[in-house]
Amino acid sequence: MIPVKKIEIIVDELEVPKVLKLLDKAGVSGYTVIKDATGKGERGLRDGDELTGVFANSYVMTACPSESVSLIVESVRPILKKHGGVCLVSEAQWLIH
Amino acid sequence: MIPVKKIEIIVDELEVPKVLKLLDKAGVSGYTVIKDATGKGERGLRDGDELTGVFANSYVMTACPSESVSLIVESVRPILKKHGGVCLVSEAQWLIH
Amino acid sequence: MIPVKKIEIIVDELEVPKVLKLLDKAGVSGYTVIKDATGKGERGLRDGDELTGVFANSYVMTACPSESVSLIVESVRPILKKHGGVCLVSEAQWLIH
Amino acid sequence: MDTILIFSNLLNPPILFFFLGILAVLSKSDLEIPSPIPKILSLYLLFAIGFKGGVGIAVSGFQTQIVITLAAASVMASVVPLYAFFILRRKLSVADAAAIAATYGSVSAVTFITASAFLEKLSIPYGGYMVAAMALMESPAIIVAVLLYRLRSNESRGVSFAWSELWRDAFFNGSVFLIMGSLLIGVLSGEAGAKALKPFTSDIFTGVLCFFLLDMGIVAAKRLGDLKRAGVFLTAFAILLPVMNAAFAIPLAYALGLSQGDAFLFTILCASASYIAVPAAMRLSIPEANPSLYVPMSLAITFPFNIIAGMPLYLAVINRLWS
Amino acid sequence: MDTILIFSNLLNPPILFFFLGILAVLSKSDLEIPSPIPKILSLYLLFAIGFKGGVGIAVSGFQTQIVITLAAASVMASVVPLYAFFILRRKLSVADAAAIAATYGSVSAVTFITASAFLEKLSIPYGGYMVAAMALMESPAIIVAVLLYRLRSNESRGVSFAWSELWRDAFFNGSVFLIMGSLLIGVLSGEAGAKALKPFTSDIFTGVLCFFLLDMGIVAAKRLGDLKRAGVFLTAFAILLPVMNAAFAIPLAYALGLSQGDAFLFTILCASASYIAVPAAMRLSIPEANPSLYVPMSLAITFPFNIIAGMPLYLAVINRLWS
Amino acid sequence: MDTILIFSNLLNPPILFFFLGILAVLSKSDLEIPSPIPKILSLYLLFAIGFKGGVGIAVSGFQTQIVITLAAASVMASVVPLYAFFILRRKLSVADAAAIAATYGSVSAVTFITASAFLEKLSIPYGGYMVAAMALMESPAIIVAVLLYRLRSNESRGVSFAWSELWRDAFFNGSVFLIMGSLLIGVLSGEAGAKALKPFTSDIFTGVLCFFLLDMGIVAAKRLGDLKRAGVFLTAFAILLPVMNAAFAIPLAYALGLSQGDAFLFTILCASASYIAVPAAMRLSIPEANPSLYVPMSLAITFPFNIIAGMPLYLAVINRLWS
Ligand SMILES: Nc1ncnc2c1ncn2[C@@H]1O[C@H](COP(=O)(O)O)[C@@H](O)[C@H]1O
Ligand SMILES: Nc1ncnc2c1ncn2[C@@H]1O[C@H](COP(=O)(O)O)[C@@H](O)[C@H]1O
Ligand SMILES: Nc1ncnc2c1ncn2[C@@H]1O[C@H](COP(=O)(O)O)[C@@H](O)[C@H]1O
Ligand code: NA
Ligand code: NA
Ligand code: NA
Repeated sequence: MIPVKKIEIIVDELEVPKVLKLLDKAGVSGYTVIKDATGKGERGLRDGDELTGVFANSYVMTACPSESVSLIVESVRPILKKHGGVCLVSEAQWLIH
Repeated sequence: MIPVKKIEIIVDELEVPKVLKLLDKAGVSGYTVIKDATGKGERGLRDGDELTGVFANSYVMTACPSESVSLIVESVRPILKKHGGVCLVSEAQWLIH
Repeated sequence: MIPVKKIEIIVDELEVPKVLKLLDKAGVSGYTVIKDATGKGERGLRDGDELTGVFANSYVMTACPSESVSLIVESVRPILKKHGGVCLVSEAQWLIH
Repeated sequence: MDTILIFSNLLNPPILFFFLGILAVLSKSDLEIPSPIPKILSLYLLFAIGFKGGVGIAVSGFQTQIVITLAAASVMASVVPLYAFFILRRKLSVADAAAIAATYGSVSAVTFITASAFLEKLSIPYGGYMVAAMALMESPAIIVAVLLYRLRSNESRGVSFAWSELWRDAFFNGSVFLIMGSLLIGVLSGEAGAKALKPFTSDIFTGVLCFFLLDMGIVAAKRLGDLKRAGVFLTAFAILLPVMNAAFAIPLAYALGLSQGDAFLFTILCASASYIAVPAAMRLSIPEANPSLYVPMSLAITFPFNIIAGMPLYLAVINRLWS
Repeated sequence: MDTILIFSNLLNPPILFFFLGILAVLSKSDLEIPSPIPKILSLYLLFAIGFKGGVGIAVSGFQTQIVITLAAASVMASVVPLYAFFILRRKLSVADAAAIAATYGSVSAVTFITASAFLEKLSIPYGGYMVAAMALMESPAIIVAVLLYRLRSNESRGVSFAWSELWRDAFFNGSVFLIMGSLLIGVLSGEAGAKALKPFTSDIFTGVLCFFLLDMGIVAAKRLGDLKRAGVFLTAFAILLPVMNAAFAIPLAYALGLSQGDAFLFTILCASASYIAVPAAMRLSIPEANPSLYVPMSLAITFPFNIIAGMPLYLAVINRLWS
Repeated sequence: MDTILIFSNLLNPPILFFFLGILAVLSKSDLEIPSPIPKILSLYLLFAIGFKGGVGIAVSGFQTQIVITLAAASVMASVVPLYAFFILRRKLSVADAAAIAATYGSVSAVTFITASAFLEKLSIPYGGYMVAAMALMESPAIIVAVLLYRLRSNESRGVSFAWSELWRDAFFNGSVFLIMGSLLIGVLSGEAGAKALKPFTSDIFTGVLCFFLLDMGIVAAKRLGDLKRAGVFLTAFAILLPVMNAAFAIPLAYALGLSQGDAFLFTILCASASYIAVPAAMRLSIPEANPSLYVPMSLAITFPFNIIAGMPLYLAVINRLWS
């Protein structure tokens, strides 16, 4: 098991492709996406119950070495600024298989 | 980045509106919900494969300042007592955008 | 609130029943599953957009005492080795209700 | 005659698809209908059966026969949970007894739908208002069971309790609401509306039912394992209580002068057990009750028993009595 | 005549199901259509209406009338957001004014569909190319509104801006694309194709529409609360602007010599407000605009107003004028 | 004649919707069919085609012709993966060669369905038992490929291996199970059952197929990018192997005395490549194989090739040979 940083990003579904591209650029080894997260924040309720799911979020998670965190965080920041969303960073241990 | 507490609550889908109301009351800045979590716990298997999805859980997450934790945790406790569920609290860093 | 370890496993949907059996064997008190996680890793893109959802992951989470971690982690390892996937361990506080 | 009934029933595509679902689980096939498809199929069935029932009422007009039938339905739906509760109390906790009593006092829409498809296959007519009877029978048992639970249980003392929530859950839960609403719309829009909706509500109905029963088979078979926990007493109960209910319902229907088709549907309603509205209400009002008892009982025993053996049995008795 | 129109409309199953959805929320029923079912129902409706429109064009052939109608549609779709913007600017920020202007300049496919079902019920003919007019009217208002926003807003300065993305979102967003594509396929496959698809695109259409409007009712009722935030000005706007648009559209349709059915659909298009294509585009191009203003306005006021009061009103006026 | 075939095929709504799906991706439209809708559409298609096939058998009765056809189908499904494997081994690892061999030895239900819709459009009759042939051809290639892999690969040594799991996955995977089950139910319920289900299984079938092919187009176009990785060898293989398989299948069908319709379906089955059953089995039994090779090959090359160029080509040859 090696120590890693877990980065969790919650963002408008529509922005997910951009976020994933940034993660790829930052050289992460992988990521996981859970679509259909709903929520509430500065920009109000996003309960996705609109007829077309236009206002739904997605949850993106990546485990990466702590060196990559600032690069990722800085590249994601402008997206969060423009479209809202949340980015959390925490500690974890990764099981190397 | 500022340190926050991440509160994760897994609870019967039906109880989610109540939990969200409590979070709102506790003054959190936002929350995220992932519907359709299944699981197993004290009250047995909840695999949501019933015809009507009656026995499904939801996953609720909020990032909040550590001062709010005890207020939230105490207000959520009675719901968990009555209907089951899990509440976990952990550390994270929030990217301020 | 008692300190626990949070184990997160992201693995091919198909392998989830095996993982859950292992968790049961390891004597965890419960677990939560979120189906329909997509992602990218060593084995390439798994975006589940195939016609049949054949290439989708699931997210499995369990909170357990730190004593159980190594047992769980070791029993899950061979599955991750063969079919890919990720296992993260982190710290949390569990609200006892 | 009876053998013909049994065969005619067993070779009906919906029943066959139910078996196919069971077989899928037994043979460990990975066949499954992903959520939320089962839910939308069940909404469709409620929508269609409600609407068709309403059109039926609009066409036939209101008659005293209707009022009598609806009254009888309400009475049966309130009495069954009462006596079921006292039988169950011999072996079970108050919470479990109440929840199972609610299950058997309430009704199963899909059993009703399968039964009416059975009648249609045999060209036996029935009244559209039987749908109203069904909708009416969903809620009383829930109220009765919760009352019993609150009167008899120590656990429930002191816990705050929201009657308004119970009421809402009994009478305004999604399935009761949709069926009643569709029935009303059927009444209001009458034959003109029926014509526009017929391809959707009638023509493709059997096909959708097959799909839904395929899923019911899968879910029922998965629940079979839980039955070990239920034990012999509850397994026997899940077959004998429906038969007993039918044994009360048939003479009552006869005394009230129902037609054969109506009597059959009335009987199947009394004999059927809920697995949608009741679990939804119970987890709210009697959370102490164990769902891995009442759900598999109704889904994995009573439901298959009714649609496989019960339907031809009840109809054979009715045919004898009425002829 | 007019009373008959109103009743004929109100007793139409789709409208009744819309009310049922509203009622479900008001009575706190837990009835809901789980996602992604509403999305697939809406894709179905776009698919069916597009295809039928295309077949209509294939059958009637291309005529100058079509070109004139499509030109008028494009003009209205570009002019409405302009004058709407300047009305709205009196009270609102540039971003909100632009987003609401786009909402009312663009169109609602479901309003159009409900209107054409209304015509069919009254046996009033209309041209298949009206579907093309609808598809054509979805995008211009988005472009106009974003232009206005970029010219007038300080916030938008300096922010990098992808015209290609806006273009794509205006003309290639899922719903515009599907309806245009299905229309084209309808034209190409003509009557032979229509025959093979009729049970799917026509026969079950009304039923699916009922289901979708049930969900629209639920969603609209949930949004009603947001209207407090909108205030009197925007609430009045959400009713008066459609009427105003209709008041421009009817004489224009008359001057251009459209048939009664076509004029009615043209009017309802001008009067309708988007709640699918526009929100999707706005959150991308004008993210500062507040969706809890423009979404409930179009969904919870304008849509019900149009299908309940607007349709019989506009048709009554057209009937007078044309006769 | 051949040009007519090609045009008649290209203007068929299902094929046109496949193109529309591709176009949606190329034009960067955000059109998508949200999961799990594609899965339920594919379950519907399997259900309907299986049931109709079963009814076809019930109507025609069992004949020696059927036995011969099914035997030929099984043989082809076992031989194709063998020779495909040895061709592929020249360039690929054992795991990849085995997985691709399984892909091309097995069949594509949607190709079959599109082909039978094509026959119906041209009023060419075919036997219901061809559905049984299709179901029978899904599994053998999986078994053969896994055997080859285990005999030839070093990687697989020592790894514990569950034959029962492979068996189950080959013969009881969801799609094989549903099609076989529906076929059986079709046989059992015969014409009476067929009448009740016709609106669901036949009337709306083409419409659902259009929707599904729209999604296939979207998914196939998204996979096009992966083909760079596949390279020239595999791209050529994905077109030439189907043609080769057809070149074996047509004379065989002729020798066995199949009718033109049956021969055509037999040919398209041999030429088609799996993208549902095989990937599901491979990720279990040969997890080392790279899905971004075998999935896009079958989905983005072979499938479109077969339904666009292959179908008219094979039919033209058959028409010549039989006349
Ligand atoms: N404090 C929070 N905790 C958890 N999730 C949040 C929080 N704030 C915002 N979110 C999520 O991020 C999304 C966008 O947030 P915002 O940009 O603040 O509107 C919301 O819809 C929520 O899903
Ligand atoms: N130890 C655990 N780890 C993760 N999730 C749990 C755990 N225990 C319970 N859960 C989740 O919480 C739900 C309700 O738990 P319970 O009240 O214990 O039945 C379960 O269905 C699980 O989804
Ligand atoms: N660094 C990572 N962070 C988060 N999720 C990951 C990461 N690497 C892999 N995954 C997830 O685990 C799945 C299987 O990973 P792999 O075995 O590396 O292909 C991927 O599809 C992702 O969903
Ligand atoms: Na009952
Ligand atoms: Na408009
Ligand atoms: Na093949």
